[in-house]
Amino acid sequence: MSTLPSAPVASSAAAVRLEGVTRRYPNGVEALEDVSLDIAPGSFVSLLGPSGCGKSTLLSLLAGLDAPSEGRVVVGGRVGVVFQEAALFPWRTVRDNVAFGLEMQGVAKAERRARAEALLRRVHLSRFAGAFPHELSGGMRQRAAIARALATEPDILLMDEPFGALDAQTRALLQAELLSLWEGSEQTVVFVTHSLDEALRLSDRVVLLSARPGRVIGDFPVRAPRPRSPQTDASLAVLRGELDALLAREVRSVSEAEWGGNE
Amino acid sequence: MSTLPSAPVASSAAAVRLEGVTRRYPNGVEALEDVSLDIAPGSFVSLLGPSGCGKSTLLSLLAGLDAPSEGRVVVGGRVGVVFQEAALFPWRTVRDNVAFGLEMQGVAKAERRARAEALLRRVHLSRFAGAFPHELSGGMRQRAAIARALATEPDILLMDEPFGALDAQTRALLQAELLSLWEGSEQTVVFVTHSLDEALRLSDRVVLLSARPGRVIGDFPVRAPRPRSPQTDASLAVLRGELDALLAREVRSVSEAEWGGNE
Amino acid sequence: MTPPVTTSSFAANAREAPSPAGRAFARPRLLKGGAAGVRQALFYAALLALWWAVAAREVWPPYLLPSPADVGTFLRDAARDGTLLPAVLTSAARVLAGYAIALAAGTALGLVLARVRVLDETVGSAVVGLQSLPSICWFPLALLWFGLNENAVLFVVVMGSVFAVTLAVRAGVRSLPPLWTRAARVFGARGPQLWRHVLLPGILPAYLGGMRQGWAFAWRSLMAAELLSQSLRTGVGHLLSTGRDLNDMAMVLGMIGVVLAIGLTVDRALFAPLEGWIAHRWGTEGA
Amino acid sequence: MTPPVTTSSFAANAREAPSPAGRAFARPRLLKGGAAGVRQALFYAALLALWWAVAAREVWPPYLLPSPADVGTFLRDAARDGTLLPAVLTSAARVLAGYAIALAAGTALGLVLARVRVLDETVGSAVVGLQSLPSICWFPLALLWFGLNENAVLFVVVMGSVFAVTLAVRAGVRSLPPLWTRAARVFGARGPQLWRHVLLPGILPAYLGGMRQGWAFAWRSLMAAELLSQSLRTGVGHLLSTGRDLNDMAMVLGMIGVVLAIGLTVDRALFAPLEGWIAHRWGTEGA
Amino acid sequence: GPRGEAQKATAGGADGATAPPAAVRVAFFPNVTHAAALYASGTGAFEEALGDSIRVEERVFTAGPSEIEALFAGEVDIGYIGPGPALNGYLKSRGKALRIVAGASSGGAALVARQDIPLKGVADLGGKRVAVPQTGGTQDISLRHALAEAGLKPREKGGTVDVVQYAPADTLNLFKEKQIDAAWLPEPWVARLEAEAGARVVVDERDLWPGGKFATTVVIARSEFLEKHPDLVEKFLGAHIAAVDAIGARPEEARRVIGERLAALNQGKKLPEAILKTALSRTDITHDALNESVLTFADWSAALGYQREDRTALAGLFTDTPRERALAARGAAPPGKAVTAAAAAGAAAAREKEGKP
Ligand SMILES: Nc1ncnc2c1ncn2[C@@H]1O[C@H](COP(=O)(O)OP(=O)(O)OP(=O)(O)O)[C@@H](O)[C@H]1O
Ligand SMILES: Nc1ncnc2c1ncn2[C@@H]1O[C@H](COP(=O)(O)OP(=O)(O)OP(=O)(O)O)[C@@H](O)[C@H]1O
Ligand SMILES: [Mg+2]
Ligand SMILES: [Mg+2]
Repeated sequence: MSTLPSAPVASSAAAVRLEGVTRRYPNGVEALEDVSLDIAPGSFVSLLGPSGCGKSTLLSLLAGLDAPSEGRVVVGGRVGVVFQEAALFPWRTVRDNVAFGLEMQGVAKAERRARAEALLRRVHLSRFAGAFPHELSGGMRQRAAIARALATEPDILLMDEPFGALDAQTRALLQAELLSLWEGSEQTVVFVTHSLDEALRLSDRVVLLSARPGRVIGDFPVRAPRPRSPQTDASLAVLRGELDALLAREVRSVSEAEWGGNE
Repeated sequence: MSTLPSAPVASSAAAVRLEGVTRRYPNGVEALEDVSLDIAPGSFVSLLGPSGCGKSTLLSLLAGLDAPSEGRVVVGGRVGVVFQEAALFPWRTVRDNVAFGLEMQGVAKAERRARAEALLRRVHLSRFAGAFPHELSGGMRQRAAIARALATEPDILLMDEPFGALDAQTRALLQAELLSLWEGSEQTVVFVTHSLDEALRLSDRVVLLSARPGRVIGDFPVRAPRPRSPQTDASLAVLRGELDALLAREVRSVSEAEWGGNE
Repeated sequence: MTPPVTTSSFAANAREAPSPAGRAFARPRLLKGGAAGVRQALFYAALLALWWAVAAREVWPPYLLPSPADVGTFLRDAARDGTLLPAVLTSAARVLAGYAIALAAGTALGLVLARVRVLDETVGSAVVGLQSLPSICWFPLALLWFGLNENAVLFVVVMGSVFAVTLAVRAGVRSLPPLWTRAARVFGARGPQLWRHVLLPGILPAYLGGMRQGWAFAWRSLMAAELLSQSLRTGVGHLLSTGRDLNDMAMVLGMIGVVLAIGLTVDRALFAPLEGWIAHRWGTEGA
Repeated sequence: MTPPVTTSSFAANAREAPSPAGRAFARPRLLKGGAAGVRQALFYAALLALWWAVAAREVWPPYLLPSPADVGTFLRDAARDGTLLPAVLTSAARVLAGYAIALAAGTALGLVLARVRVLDETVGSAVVGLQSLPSICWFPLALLWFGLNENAVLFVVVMGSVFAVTLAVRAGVRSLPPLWTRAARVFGARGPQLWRHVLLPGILPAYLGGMRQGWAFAWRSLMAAELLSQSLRTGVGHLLSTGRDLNDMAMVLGMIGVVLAIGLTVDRALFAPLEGWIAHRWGTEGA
Repeated sequence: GPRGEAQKATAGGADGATAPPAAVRVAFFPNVTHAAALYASGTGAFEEALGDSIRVEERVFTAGPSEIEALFAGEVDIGYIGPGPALNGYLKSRGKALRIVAGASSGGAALVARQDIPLKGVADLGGKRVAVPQTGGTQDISLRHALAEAGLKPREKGGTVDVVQYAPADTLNLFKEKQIDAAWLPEPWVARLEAEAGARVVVDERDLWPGGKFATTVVIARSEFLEKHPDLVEKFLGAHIAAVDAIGARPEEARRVIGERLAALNQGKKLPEAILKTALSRTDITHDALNESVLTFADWSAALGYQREDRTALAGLFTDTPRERALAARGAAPPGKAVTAAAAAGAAAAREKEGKP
């Protein structure tokens, strides 16, 4: 079933490495089961899987916010995270939220302000630099969170459905921004998304997780040159179909479990 | 610019009516500007617009949670809402969250439990009926919120990006569920989404809002028979292109405002 | 699935916001504050009038319930002969100093207890108990360590209120949404940074509550501490207890009025603005 | 944009969770509770030992710091001759009754103040002031309204703690995420339903803090109230003040120990489980 | 319950015209100077004197103002109290609330000094630090008056004597710590300081008064109660006078009863026999109110500025009739049957059963 990469990657060459990781929550829910994954530095990996399969849990482990119940997690480099819920600090203005990581690094006030505002412009929030999070719409909050994660220029960028609350057009603009930032850097990106198209458009590699407990059920390189248009590009269409079928099977299994197999 | 419906609908025939509604927040942000809209009972209307344009604000007005700064809002019937952030009550189990509205209506315990569990099964959360919201993943929370809104069988269902955090496959299943529920009822649905495809697949009518301050810049009936597949259906392709262009123009205007018009 | 929406039920359920309406939101703040002030003044005037009426009817004899005039006379005399103002200033200085120390120490202790489980299980377990000790329990210790002087008073005030702040801070940190601390850690906040930039601001709403409670505790402890000795500089507590010792209800009520007025002033000057500030940032309806 | 990740910097930054690791999360609760109990016992034992050592060296003369043995003797004698247990039970009954009333009344008042702005501007403005009144201010009123009996004591206890609860509830409601009340209203929660099903459970974390503060206030007020008269049934407050009046430090320390023990017990029996319950539901680290 | 009974008692006391009340509320302190009350309470003499249909409710206080507060609120009918609070209560109520109906003790206060301080009298207090229990209280007024007589002034008036106020318990410690040179204290603190801090008595306050007598404790009655039930006050004073006489006649037995009562009211804390003995020996138990000393005291207090009114405002403070009638009745009838130790124990046991202290 699992299509693990056959050629083992040398440990020191991986930006991120999971070895036989299982995560059981105290309520007994097993979110991840025996997940092994190597992610090469500088790569852009998308993570897909049905709702509740453990994607956010996996990112938490990578971010060092949580420890595996079994197995080993090795992360090389500084991490930046865009959380699924924006997780902005309500007592800070949007600008200060974006500058938070820089402030923690001791970057001088003027510089962090300048960098925060440059990023806010990229996510179309200049006008709201002085606003508080509760004055933003859902999508605006998510954009602020993206800016915050980008601000510290982390070695490894973990993004949990960062564009989920954005309209297609804004999303396209930000996808392009993200790609151009990544291409000009040596950043590793681990990108959780629900959109197969988005995964195929952006990433070097797509990893599929099964329904809970999450296991790796597919691991596919995406080799087409960028910019890509997955819906029209024939070379991606095959892959797309394959991934789609795998995911559909997983969701169907959940549905069958719910309805006793007869829906 | 604005493509308001030319034939005025008789007031008493509208499930929802906005007349010249403007909403200014105390910080001076004008979220909506002179929005007029009639929504016929039993119709399924999608609301689209760039991030931060006032869609959630508009739903708040319809739900009676907020009052317009200018203009008039008339709503006929009981309302149910799926909020953009799930807004579940942390102290209640998922089951009790779903049953909340029923409890407020005085439905007996056994019955509301049964109804809540039936709905949880529809959104694939039976296993988590006894869990607390913080034990759910983002998508699971959203599904619980959907179940909560459906539980009271409201006359008017307001949904703010209800499927935003769901994978494509689960989303498709729930779209089908929603349509079948709606078709079997006289419910009016006002549905905010960022996906043009979703809007075209589900709704009778698509309303486009401009970038902030939100104004109605497009109002299109969708007449194709269901089930529809907007990406392949030629009759929808034209409409799709038109809507896409309108939205793209709005986002571009935002982008230009940010970059002083030279990006 | 839904019952058919008849026209009548439609009309019955219709909600309508008059135009140009909007809720309190839109009203300018100044006016709002002014109206509140008027209402407040009216309220206190009504209370005073009620008191006057009850006293005038001698429902209770005047040595039990003196009239506002008697109390006013006492206050005027006390103000004139120079006992009142110095006492108020002395007590204010004491309570502010003690409260400031309690805030600082209580905050630090609360943060530590919230984050270091071993300490919480040991020291922390005693805090609720210590907090419920009446001030007189601290008298012997105060005398022992400081002798009979201002420091002893300060000590009693601090011990009376520090644990209230501790409890509030500890509870605030404990109930912070875990997402915030997670986000903070990811973005490099460690140790003191985490405390200063995330935990402290994050608990502000809870902290404000703790500050108010701490203030009340500090003030009550001061009233007790000033009974340590009447040879200390005269404070409000002395006057209050002198009033009681002399069974002089006009004096007691006058001093109660003074305590209330100080409480009101501090609330207005310190806590209400902070409450507004928090509400502004958090988007809650605090203010 | 990022500095190149060299192998060395990689190693330096590497984070590694030993296998099979996991954090405290996975540990069974029972064991955890047991370990905490052991640590707590060790802590108090260490304190006792320290006290013993200090007392044995006579750093302070024994009339100022009696040894644990002296205090133990007092407690043993008091337990034997039947003064201690009845006093503890009497005070416990008083404080529980007063506290229960204060909780109920304070909660109601806090909810009302939080939701009715006019009342908050008027009555609410006095609450912080009233809360900072020392208990003796309520004595005359208590005597007048209830006479010299248990009800007067109860009244003083209630007045001493009710406003603490009020303040906590008010602050809790004010800082509730507006989203919850909005959701509740949409789903038909009105008036009492909103209060019972949303506001009250929603403020539980803040309420717990208020309960702890209220408890401390209630207990302190009781200690003062029991001084209303020695002829009320003997309580802990009597013993404490007798100890102080007689300058019997063994008695004072013994009674402080009793007060602390009661505080600890109540915290263990009442507040800690509630804290755990809240943490379980909210997913915070409260417990 | 107790509340109901109290209500009945109040109703009987306040509204019941001349109908006898269900209970008489008697207030006193667990204090050597209140020895007569302690003795009478310990032997059940009050109950006996008031008759079977009237209960005696004891209201024990530790400070005069609290007792006055309760009396103002109608919660005390008859009380033992120092002359200071009694005067205050009278003045504050403009003569309405209470009357002094008898005396209870005289003396029982002294100026003590540390062993190492060479002090022969008040005149040597210059430059010393002297503690009193209460600013404006009995000892404070006596000290300041004595200082003025000796030509000294307290520091705040530009003099050299540092008059400080501490609770007697703190004074004891501060004496041991040598932070205080002398103190003017009531019993039993004088005896305790002698025994525990090695203090010595410099001036027994009795030596400063004509005839060696001045009121230390008086008996007050709530005016309303006195008006409605003069007979009960009279009966009560009969028991009081009997107690005073008994203490004088049988000091050993009286000391035992008083000691037991003190211990019971002080939560089982016994005053050491020796201290009780010394303290009692320096206190004269009497039923004479020593009116003149009370008025003198009021004059001093006014002169020191503690109160505005002098003795002219005190007309009507004393009501002597009930005591005189009680004395007369006592002179006529043979003295009440001697209270034996067994009877006292029996009365105490009965009280125990009623659940009263
Ligand atoms: N704190 C927690 N306590 C208990 N169970 C949890 C907790 N967090 C997550 N879970 C469970 O772990 C599983 C995986 O959750 P996770 O958030 O990783 O899913 P996800 O893949 O991110 O889903 P989504 O796409 O909906 O965000 C879910 O079944 C969820 O119920
Ligand atoms: N409480 C508030 N106070 C001040 N401004 C607000 C508030 N809520 C929303 N706004 C502003 O109103 C505008 C519209 O917000 P709204 O949430 O309605 O947008 P939206 O269309 O739902 O966006 P999204 O698609 O990102 O959810 C935004 O510019 C936002 O900044
Ligand atoms: Mg997730
Ligand atoms: Mg929105």
